[in-house]
Order: sequence, then C-alpha cells, then structure tokens
Amino acid sequence: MINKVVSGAEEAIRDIADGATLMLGGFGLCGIPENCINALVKKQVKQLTCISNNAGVDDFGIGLMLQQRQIKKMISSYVGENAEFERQLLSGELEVDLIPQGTLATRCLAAGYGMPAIFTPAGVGTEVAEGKEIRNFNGKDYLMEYAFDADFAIVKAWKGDTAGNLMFRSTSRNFNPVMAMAGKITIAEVEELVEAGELDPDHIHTPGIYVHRIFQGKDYEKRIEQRTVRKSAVG
Amino acid sequence: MINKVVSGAEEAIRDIADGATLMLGGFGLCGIPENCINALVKKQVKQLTCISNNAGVDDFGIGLMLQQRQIKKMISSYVGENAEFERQLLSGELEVDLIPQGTLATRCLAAGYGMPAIFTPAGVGTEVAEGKEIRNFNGKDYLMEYAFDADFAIVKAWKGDTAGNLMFRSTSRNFNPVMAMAGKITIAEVEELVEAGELDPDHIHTPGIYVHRIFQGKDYEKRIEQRTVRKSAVG
Amino acid sequence: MFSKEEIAQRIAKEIKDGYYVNLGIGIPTLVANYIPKGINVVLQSENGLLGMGPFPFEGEEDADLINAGKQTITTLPGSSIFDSAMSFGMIRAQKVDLTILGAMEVSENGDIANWKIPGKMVKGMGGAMDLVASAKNIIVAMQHVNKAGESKLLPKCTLPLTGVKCIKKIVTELAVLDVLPEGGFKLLERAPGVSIEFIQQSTAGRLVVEGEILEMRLD
Amino acid sequence: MFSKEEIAQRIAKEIKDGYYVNLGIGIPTLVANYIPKGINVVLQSENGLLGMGPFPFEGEEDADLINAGKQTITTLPGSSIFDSAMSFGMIRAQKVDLTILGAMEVSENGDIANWKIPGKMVKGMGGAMDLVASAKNIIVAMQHVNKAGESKLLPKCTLPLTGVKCIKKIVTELAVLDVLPEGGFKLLERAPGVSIEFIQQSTAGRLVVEGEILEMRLD
Repeated sequence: MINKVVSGAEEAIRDIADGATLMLGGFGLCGIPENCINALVKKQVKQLTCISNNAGVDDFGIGLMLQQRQIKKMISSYVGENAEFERQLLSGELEVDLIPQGTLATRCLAAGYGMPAIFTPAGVGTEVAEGKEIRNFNGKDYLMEYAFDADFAIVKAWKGDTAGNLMFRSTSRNFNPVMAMAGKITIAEVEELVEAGELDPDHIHTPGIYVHRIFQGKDYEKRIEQRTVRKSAVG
Repeated sequence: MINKVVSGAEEAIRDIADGATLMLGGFGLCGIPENCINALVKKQVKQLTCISNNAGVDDFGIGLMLQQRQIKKMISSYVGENAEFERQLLSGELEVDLIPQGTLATRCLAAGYGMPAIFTPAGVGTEVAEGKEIRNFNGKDYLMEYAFDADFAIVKAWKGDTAGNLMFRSTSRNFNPVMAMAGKITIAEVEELVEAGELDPDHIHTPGIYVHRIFQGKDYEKRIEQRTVRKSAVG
Repeated sequence: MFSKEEIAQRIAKEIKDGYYVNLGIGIPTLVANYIPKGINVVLQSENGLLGMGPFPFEGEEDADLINAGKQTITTLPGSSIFDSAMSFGMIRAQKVDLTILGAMEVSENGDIANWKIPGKMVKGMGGAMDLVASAKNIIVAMQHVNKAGESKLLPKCTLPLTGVKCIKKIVTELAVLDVLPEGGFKLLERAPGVSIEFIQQSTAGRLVVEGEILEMRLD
Repeated sequence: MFSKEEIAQRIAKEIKDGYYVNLGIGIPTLVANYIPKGINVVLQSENGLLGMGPFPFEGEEDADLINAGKQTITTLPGSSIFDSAMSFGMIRAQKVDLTILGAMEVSENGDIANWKIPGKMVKGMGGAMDLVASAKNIIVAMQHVNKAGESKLLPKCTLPLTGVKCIKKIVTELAVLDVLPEGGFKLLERAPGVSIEFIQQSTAGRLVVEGEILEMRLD
C-alpha cells in the first residue's frame, strides 16, 4: 500500500537535486519548514530556485541556505534584514525576483487550482509591469501573471494525518496551504502526525490529495522575529 | 455600532428588488438557504437572475420560486428533475444559461478574490466556448471566463457568529463559501448563531469581512434528494 | 458479453494503489464495489469530498453529507471536506489520477458527448465538462451500441460535445479499447464469447486490430 | 506641527464604524491606538488575520501569531485566520474599506513611491503594491518633507513607483490634503501653528487652496 509517511526530513527531501525549484512556506520565520531547511543545508544541494515570501534571517530559516550558497535565485516579496543576502545580491552571486506579495500568493493558488494565469492590478504602472501583458477589464488595468511551476513545495503544518491532510495553527498558516497545493511534489512537516480519521474532515485546511510526503518534525525552534509585548498592567 | 445581525430572513432580504441578480448556495438540496428562499417567495420579488448550481425540485428550494414565476434567468450547471422548470424553459418564460460546474465555482471565486477573469479548459471545443476568447498556455487551450457580478449572495452555514464568521458542516459547504465571497451584499443564514469569540479562528471557513447580514434560521427541513442506504448487516 | 457489473469490475482493474478517483453516475459508481483488496484508493466527489465511503446504514443518513449524485453517503477515516472552487481546482490541476464516466458517444479521436440530446430536455453538464477537459486519465464506461442498435463508437460524434480529444480508454459490454493518439479505437480485449467480427460490426469508427486479442479476465 | 502620534490621531478620525482597515508599518500602526470609542473596527493583517488585537502580555507571546510586521500580536473575539491567497483576494476584491500606509513620495495625480531607492539595498515591496492597486480608499501618513528638507508631495514621483493614481488623502505633520481626481493637492486642514504659506513652501506639487482652511482639531 502506498504510504505517504516518511521517516523524517532526510527521506522527505531525498530526491531534491541541484537546480531544483522549491516553494517554501512561511511568513518571516513564522510557519517555516525548519526540519526540511536544515536537511537541505546538510544535503548541500545547490543552485536552487526558492519561491518564498521572505528569505529568513542570517542564522535561521532560508538564511542558513544562503550562508551555504545553495541558492541561485530567490523569488520573494520582501527579503528583510539579512546581511548575507545583501552581500550575495550586490556581488551578483544571487539572483532576486521581487514580486508583490499578493501576486506571489495568487501565482501559487493558480498552480494549485490548475489556472495557467491570473490577473492582478498589483504592479500596474510600476517596474513590476515591465514586459508583462496588461489587460483592461471594466476600465481598470490588470497584469497577467503566470502560475508558478515548482518541482517541490515544502510546507510546515501544525497537525497532519497519514492520509496527508493538514491543519495549520494561527498565522503560521500564511503561504503554507497555497504552496502545498502548488508543488509537483509536496512535502509536509508537521508538529504532530496522527492516524487518518483523527482530524475532523470539516477542519482540514489542505486535503491530502495535495500532499505526497509527510512526517512529524522535531526540535522546533519557532523563533520570533519581533518580540513585541505590553505590560501586564492595563494600558 | 454596526450590527450585522438581523432578525430573520424577511429583514435580511428587505432590499432585494425586482430584477436583482442573486447567488444562492447549495448543491442539489444540500446546504440551501431555506429561510431566505421562503422569504423571497413570500416577498414575491420578480424578474430575478439566479446563479445557483441547481434549481431545486418542484416543491422545495429554488423550485418554489420557479412555481411563483419569480425567476427570469437561471445560471446553473445542472437543473435536474423539475417539471415546472422544464415547462417554463420550453415555453420560453425562463432563460437558462448552463455552464460547467467548475466554471460556475471559479467565476464565484474570481469575484471574491478580485480577479476579473479566469482561464479554464472546461468547455473548449464545445458549444460552451461559443463567442468566448480562447487562449493557449503550454500547448493547451483555455477559455477566458469572467467573474460573476451579483447584487446579493445568499448562503447557508452551520454556525456563524455576530462578526459574520461562518463555519459549514460536511458537504453542505459546497458553493456556499465561494458565493459568500462573491456577493456585493452577502446574507448568511445559519443553524446556530453564536457570539463573536465562540468560534475557533482557525476553523472559520468564511471570514466575517465577506458577510454583511447574518441571522439564525429556523425550521430547517434539510430535505434529502436521494436517500440511499445499506442494510445494517455486513455487505 | 458483459453485464454492467462486469464492466465496472473490469474497469476496477485499471485502478492503481494510491489513486485518487472520480466516479461518474451510472456504471462508474459500481466500480467502487470492485476496487482490488490491498490497495488504497480515495474517491473524490466533486461537490466537495475526498474519501467517499459507502451508503449510510438505515437511520444514519445525514442530509448534509451527499455525493455528486445527491445520494446520501458516509465519510471514511482520512476524509476531507472542501468547497466547490477547491474541488474543481484539484480537478483542473490534475491531482485526480483517474476519472471514470459514462458517455452517449465517443469518437475515434477521443471526443466525448454525454450531456445533451437536441430536441430533448437538457439537464446540464454538471461537472462533466470540467472533468473531461482536465483529467489526465479518463476511462469511459458505456454500452457499445445504443438502444436503437447504433454504434456509440463513431468516426465523429453527432451529439453536442462534452470535451474534445480527451478519452483514453473505453470499456463496454463487448470490449476494452484504447483511443489512439493518432485516432482510432485500438481493440485490447474482447468480452468472453464475443468475436472480433461482432466488435467490428458494432464499431462505426475506425477499429484497429493488431495481434492476438484476448478475452477479458475478471479474476 | 504635529507629532507622529498626532498624525495617527488625525487619521483615526477618518475611520468609520464597521470598517475593515489595513495598517502599514510605521505611523499607520499607531492609528490603532486612536480608534474612536464606540465604533467597531476590524484590523486586517495581510499575512492572514482579521481582528488583530494588541501586543501580548509578557510571557504570552505566540510564535505562530504575528502581524505583517512580524510582531507578536493577539487575536480578539471574532478574529479569523486565513491563508495568503485569501488575504490578498479580499484586498483585491476591495472588501478592506481603508488602507493606511507610509510613503516616500506622493505625486499630485495620486502616484505613490514607497518601496525602493535606487542605489540602496532593496528589501522588496511586500504587500504594498497589492494594497495600493486594489484599495478603494487609501490614506498616506508621512512627513511632508524628507530629511534633506525636500518636499515629498511632488508634481511627479522621482523614485520607482509602488502604484499609480491611487492615493486619495494625505496626512502629514503640516496638513491634511486630498488628491484631486483632476490632479493637485487640495489643502483641507493645517496643523496648529502652521501657515498656508509654509505648507505652500513645503509642497512641490500643485497645491490647491480654496476658501478658509481650518486648523486640525484632535478632540
């Protein structure tokens, strides 16, 4: 019987080869597939194209892959504070395609929903529109943007079951469900892996049909990028 | 303070006037907004354009509006067994636009996601393609289909809260969430209305931003169209 | 000759472990009864369910849980529920491995007609046009000839089309046939007791017969 | 002259009961502190949250619950979580009533530049291009002049654009201005102690002054 459950990150990423195009879920450091990123660093796979909203920080998340110069090209909406990223970009080692965040999300959705292209007004009249088809609907201009074509999508969920169904927790959901739908092969790491039947079918965010490999991750650090708090006193 | 909660179906549909375009959730008789349909029948509003996957049966659901000749045009994928529907269609009283079910769903999604048009291969090479723009992506032909433009979307959910958040139960979800996103004004009737804060934010299917009016419906019949069972014995 | 049940049984042999399968109404529905033991198959119902289970026991029917044929059904461990946009999204994105549906006509280039008969009341295409336009692997389950005795495997469809160049395989009461990429019905197997000549007579489109054609086996 | 807090306080007066509002980073974030009592406003965070609450109490930070500025936050009764595609879907579909964001430059025809300075490290536009291209109602919160003393209200933006013809209103430390449909900055209010002449000197684009211009009131 086909079994989607793999032993861990190493097995899950076993066939990710140099030059692959990867989607990586997460927003900032929230909801990133920590186990798979660490395994990719260990595996030393190179020349990757990474589609991810952000690029991690210097010593965590995708930043670790940048440190090892594993990434040829980043497709992101915001690359934040990352000194190594900046160095590689300025030296020409790293190619960067900055695209609007909604365009990024919707190009994932398009892939997952079998729509070859979508229309968005984001970027009309800006350098993002250069070379793109512009089309007017009801008096408003839209850019035609193409569905992503990624070899692998790597996502992090809160809970998953052996059928590949995923549930996300709070804002760590972000890009994970849309990327899960968009990979030719989708790898999900979860904080808790349960038997099929333990998750309520009504509460599943990503149906198992979209998930090819799943495993329970370990040692999640879940680093916080901007720890903001208020005092316990009122106000 | 703005209050989305209305007293019932009559108040919810108070401003639906003759000639309006309505979306009505449900698949067959499953998940249809029974209370609002009954109120529309009582209100005797006419010349409606109804976007709904099906048209009910003779004596239930949208069929009741057909009996009262309130509908000028149906936009559906399958109109099933409905003698009055057939009579009105053949006599020319009723206009019918039959479109593929996925196209119907995706045109709703497009409206809810602010995408003026989408591409689908459904109907290429058939009479559905007549007069439509065909576009080839990666060697495959797609039709360009436009987002729906509906005055009101009327949906039925299982639970809702005073902020307009909705949760659906089992396959009564169907078209309801995508239509909820697509109406200029969205009306939700729910089996159980609770205070904001009682629904888990992670389990909300339709965020309240899409819902303008909400009420707890009553006397749900939830009729079954095809009651199929197996014997209690094995096999 | 094969019964409807036997057509379904033969089609079930095409289903592989791990497949996600969408079954149309009619003979395709029967396929669920013959899925080989030991393989894991998930049935998709396009109204928004993965993991369709059997009919409920009497008294356990749930009006909120139906399949695309509006029949009361059940879920299974691992089932998931989603909305209609996601359902057809996964169909368009070819996440569904196999689609099995009925047809009124199939042409030798793989066109299918199964939704409309001019002059008769039209009920609509439902999800059929989405399924045939998107699926990477479609098997048609149907009778070889219609009630008037006319072949349903044609050089060209006469009825309004549901989809073009999309059908890969056909299973009838007489035969199993592939639709060739270059056009034509390639005879793969014949039903027990059915001659190649009879299949030829029952097939209006171009029939390709090469090598030995075995009788279908259902064991 | 107004402080950043006072700019935020003035903008908060534009928020109406029932509004769904997206607040950008910087001064816009401060607006949340001045939402009038008795009105119900829901804050959207484009990473996938409606109903953003205040920062958590110390020790209650949740790494899985952040806003678009990556700050730890909380939810409120009625909050909902969704994925990034739905988040920008509701933005594109203009379900968000008001967007408040900062800018480096605004032109007199409503163009905005706020994401890129040639020669400097580019961090990316994040969700800003989606927000400005889609929102029906955008207010810019910014300083009237930059650190070099140059006006940020220009006949034409000099920096790479974020969006075109999209800004409706601007609130600065000196004034409240509307961007006119036909072009030009229409002076609506001036900050206490700031003269029309000073605003004129600080505005490189066409300033339209008609009738009496009152001082802003923040009560």
